[in-house]
Amino acid sequence: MAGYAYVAPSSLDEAVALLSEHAGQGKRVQILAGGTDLLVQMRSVDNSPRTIVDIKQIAETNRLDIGARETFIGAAIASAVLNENADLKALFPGLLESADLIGSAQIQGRASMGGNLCNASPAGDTIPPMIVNAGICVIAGSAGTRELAVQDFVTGVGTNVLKDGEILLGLKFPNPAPRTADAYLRFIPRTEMDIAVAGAAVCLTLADDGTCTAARVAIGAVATTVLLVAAAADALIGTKVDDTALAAAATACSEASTPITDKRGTVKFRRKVVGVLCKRAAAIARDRASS
Amino acid sequence: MAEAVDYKYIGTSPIRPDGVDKVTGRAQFGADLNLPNMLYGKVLRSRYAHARIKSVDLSGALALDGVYAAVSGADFPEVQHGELGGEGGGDVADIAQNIMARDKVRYHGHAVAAVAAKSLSIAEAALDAIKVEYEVLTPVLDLDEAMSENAVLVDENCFTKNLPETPDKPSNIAAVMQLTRGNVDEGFAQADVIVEGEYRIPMAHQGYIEPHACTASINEAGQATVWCCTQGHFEFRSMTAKVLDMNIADLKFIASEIGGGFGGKTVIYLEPLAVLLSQKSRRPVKMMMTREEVFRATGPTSGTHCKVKVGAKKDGTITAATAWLAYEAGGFAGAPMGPGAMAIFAPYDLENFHIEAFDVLVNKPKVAAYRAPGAPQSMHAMEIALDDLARELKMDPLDLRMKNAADEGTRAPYGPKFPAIGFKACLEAAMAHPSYTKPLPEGAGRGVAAGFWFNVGMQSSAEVHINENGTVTVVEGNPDIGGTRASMCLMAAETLGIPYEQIRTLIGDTESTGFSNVTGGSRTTFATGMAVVQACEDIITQCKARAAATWGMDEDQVEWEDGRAVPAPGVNADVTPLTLAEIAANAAKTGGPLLGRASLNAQGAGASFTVNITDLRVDRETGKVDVLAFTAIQDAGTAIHPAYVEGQMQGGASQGLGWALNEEYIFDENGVMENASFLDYRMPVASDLPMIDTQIIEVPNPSHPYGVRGVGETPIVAPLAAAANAVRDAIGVRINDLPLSPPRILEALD
Amino acid sequence: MAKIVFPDHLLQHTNGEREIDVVAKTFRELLIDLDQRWPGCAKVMGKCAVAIDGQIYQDAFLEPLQADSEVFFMQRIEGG
Amino acid sequence: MNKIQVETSINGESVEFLCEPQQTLLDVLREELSRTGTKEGCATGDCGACSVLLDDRLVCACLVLGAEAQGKEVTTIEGIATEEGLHPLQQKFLEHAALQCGICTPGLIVASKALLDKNPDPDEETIRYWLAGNLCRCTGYDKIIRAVQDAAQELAHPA
Repeated sequence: MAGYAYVAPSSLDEAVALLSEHAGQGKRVQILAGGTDLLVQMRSVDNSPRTIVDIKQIAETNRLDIGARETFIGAAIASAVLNENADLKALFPGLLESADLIGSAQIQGRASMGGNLCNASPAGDTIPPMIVNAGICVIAGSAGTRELAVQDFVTGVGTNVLKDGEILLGLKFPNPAPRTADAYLRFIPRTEMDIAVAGAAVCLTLADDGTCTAARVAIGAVATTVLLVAAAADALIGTKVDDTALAAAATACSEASTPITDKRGTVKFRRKVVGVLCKRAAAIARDRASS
Repeated sequence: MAEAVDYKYIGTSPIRPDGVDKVTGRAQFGADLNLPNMLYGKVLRSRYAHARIKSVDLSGALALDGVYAAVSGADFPEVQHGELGGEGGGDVADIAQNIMARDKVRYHGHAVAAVAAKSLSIAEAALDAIKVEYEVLTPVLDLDEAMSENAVLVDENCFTKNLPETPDKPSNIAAVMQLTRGNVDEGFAQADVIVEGEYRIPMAHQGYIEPHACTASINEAGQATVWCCTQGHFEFRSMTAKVLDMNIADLKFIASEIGGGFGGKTVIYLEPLAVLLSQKSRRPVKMMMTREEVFRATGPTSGTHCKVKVGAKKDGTITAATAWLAYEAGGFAGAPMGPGAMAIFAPYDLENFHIEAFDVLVNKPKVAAYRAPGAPQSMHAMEIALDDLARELKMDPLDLRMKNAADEGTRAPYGPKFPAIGFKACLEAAMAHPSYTKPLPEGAGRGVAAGFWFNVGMQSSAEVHINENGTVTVVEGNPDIGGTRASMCLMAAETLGIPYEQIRTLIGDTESTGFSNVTGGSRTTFATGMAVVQACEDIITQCKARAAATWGMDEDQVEWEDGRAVPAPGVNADVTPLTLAEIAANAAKTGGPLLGRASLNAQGAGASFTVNITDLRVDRETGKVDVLAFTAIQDAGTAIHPAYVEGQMQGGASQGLGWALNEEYIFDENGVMENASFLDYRMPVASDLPMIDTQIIEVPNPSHPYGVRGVGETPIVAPLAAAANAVRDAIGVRINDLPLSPPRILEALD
Repeated sequence: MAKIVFPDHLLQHTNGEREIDVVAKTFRELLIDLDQRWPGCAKVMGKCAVAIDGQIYQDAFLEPLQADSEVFFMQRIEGG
Repeated sequence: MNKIQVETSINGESVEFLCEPQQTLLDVLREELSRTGTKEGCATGDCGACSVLLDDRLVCACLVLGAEAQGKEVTTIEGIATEEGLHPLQQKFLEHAALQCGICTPGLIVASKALLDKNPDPDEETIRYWLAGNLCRCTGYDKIIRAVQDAAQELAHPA
């Protein structure tokens, strides 16, 4: 029986070397950035042996840096840690709320944004707000680092662009312009602990007179990957984000969605509700941007 | 005859004697026993919902390093049909086949083999190395389809029971029952208003947090010890003995602390497997189910399809009612259709009714008892129909129920006349309750519903040992699932007249105390409590004799008062009363240690009624329900430990609300449960619920020394319809099926 | 004479009779009487729950019957 | 099987153990170290019965690898009471009858302690959302919430 192995490299170089070595030998390797998805999958879905590379001991994946123009969030920082940072919450309230929505207090003690993104679930809660905040993935590999927009990172259900030997180091976000705010809402049948049945994130910028000058809308759990819905953004831009505009954005989201029926929801339900969430999230973002 | 009286200890809520161990992590539950040289057992489960087993090849597993034993159906003795396997278990041959399939698998997750290995990871690898050849059959998953004429048969040897003549053709209908009174046609002809409906509820699970687990060890003489979490170790012993064809005397069962059961731990799953694996490996074997296994392979309760029709006069008097009740049994017979049928109209005084019920095989897990088995499903239908009837009649729904309420002397639908019961008292309390009279919050809906459970007595044993300092050890045989040690101590304190703190209750194993039936059916505080009270009375008799001997009097000149022996009134004697401690200290000189005992088959369990009131708000754009308030009013007879009575009411309400709103077994077209995890089988979490208001009504049960009725079952019955009626009130649309999940509500609003 | 009532599911053992009157001093005597009327029925009925004058017994045997007692045979009741 | 040697601290005591690379901290605590106060309800992070503190951070032990405990401090239910006696949360759970079967109780007490350590005066809603990861099937949560509220009062104003 080829066994499991566990390694916790203490530096980025060491981690990259480890991954390259495994890739070279064709050995299965998996990165542990949080553990809340990986350990469940090892138990319930696929328990075949592999090397687990724990990247939580690496300084770079734990770095949180709120700069003058942009913010860097290390891939392995637990959601609970992020949500204890008041400055970060003030800058990206929707993004931080989405991290706060993932599972329980216990889950948040482990789950990371990097892990949530790499897990590449259509229902990953932090992905829509990352996208509307124009997030950039910082990826390390043996050839150095590269950058990629979050909306281009996930390639399908459970798959992403990372090549063998690459690590997602963290996420970079431009700090919001004045009178800009984000919001994220998801629908679950209970108040907590469920996977999103549908989710919608909105980030918008208001002119002094309240006219929306820029907007991004992304929806989750209603297609194989999170969708950036330009038509919904267009429905908001140039308006005062009034009920008419909100209804138009909602319709655009419902129309853009291509959901499935499964144990968590039906096509009809998801279509309708993703519009409702977009409408409500946009109203929250509007109120935040104007205050 | 018990009256509502002021007791000294009964009716107080002291800290339970086993409490400190449970808040510090010391208490040992089913999976907490580790023995030297212990192996881990795991079960291989069927990937198909319906298939014939052509062969099971264990050799691959046995060849692995670290694997010590492997078994399949062929290793178990043949068990004859016909005998009952304990409370809730059904036919013992069915139990035997349910825990290990022989020729056929009847549901996805059905056990087909088991292994014992030196670690869990090796045991799991061993399961992968077992080869099973199946002939895959079409599964029968839909209740109506299963009942249809040419349905695929789950069991080719199933001939419907309880018909006037045994049918000549097998079917999936394992049994039927009917209850009739008066003439329903005439009754409906007298009605001014008739309502009717069809109601569907999917399977739901008990959802106890502790998965099934046990550790078994057997010696070379064939004497086995089994440590397990169980609602009844005596019945587990008897079922295991039958399944393995062992002598009961060779089986010792020790009940660990139990992490919830709600009926689901009244039947065996792992225990015989662990004994057999231990026998083959000659080592102790520990087996623990995963949560997924609990969902796929242990008893949920039945999914149902019910039809109810009720007719009434303009003044609300019900003139006739009919019910057609189909219950899924799962892969083996034994759905709780009997109690469901007997309960559905029990709160009401009806002259004309007809009830038909069906126990139907489908390729799903074999159902097990779940809190008031069968009643929540059937009463959901009736209590919705009554809500609709009240609307038609423009009558208050509680007034309608009061108009027809059963009372002392009413003939229950299942035959006998009720003794003193508390249904009207519950209705009166509900009508006056602020939860019912206060204005409804903006946009919310309010629903009410009634519930009922018979409660049972059955066999219990108890011993009372007086320690040398006068403190007391009560020994009984019912696992403490929700604070019953505390209620035993309270009843003993009241009877003996000594402080609660001087008494401890322990749960004996099958070799150290007398037989008791399961902790279930709300019988422990009632029946085992009755045995404890009688054992204490035995002690009092002995103490009076010891005091009489000490004082040189006749026994009838001594009375027991406030924990002391005193001369009877009128007896002129210059003696100092003797306390229990003093009598105990002198026991060596008066006949030796004091030991009281009692065993009984308790009769006269008192029916328990309830009324629930709930306020809900529905998000009309998403269909999500928010529970704003919930009030449970229930007749407990006498509340021995009120805090734990409230706890039963609150816990039952929470389970009922979960069932009403989100819980359901979801199967794919192959009969594979799609949501076998706590992530997707959505039980209520703390943030889903408000505080649950309780009002305990006390109409003492005349058959119990302190007036106890059972309280554990009834609380789950009414929340299903109360929630459905509140949703109807909130959105103006009636939804007959459960759960009231957001997609279903949104669909109804469209 | 005690009044004995059978539910539908037992009618196959009573030639379809729903209700009969029997003279018996105990439930045990009643079972003997019934088994003489319908041979073999006591085996089934002895396993039923029974209500005697409103009191439900899961395992009746020695319970006394009065001249005006009402005896209802029932399904056994379980519980969670 | 290539086992890993781990040095850690459990409830203030240095502990060394060997574990398989894929073995969870929960399995290690229960099966290797016989610290069975931490319970398994699901092993998928959905029930909270295995709540422990890892370097004072509340986590589910089933979602942590045993190997990850290297150099860390683990606090389990067995480490909540002190020489002075029960923690106020433990005492209040008893007084409020906030446990029936008791299987979820260790996790709830550990999770509640994590809450009160960072927020000494939580309102009902905060407590309910914080404890949403701890399933209890017996109580309907009512008495648990009251026990946590009462313990918070007790901690703020010791008698």
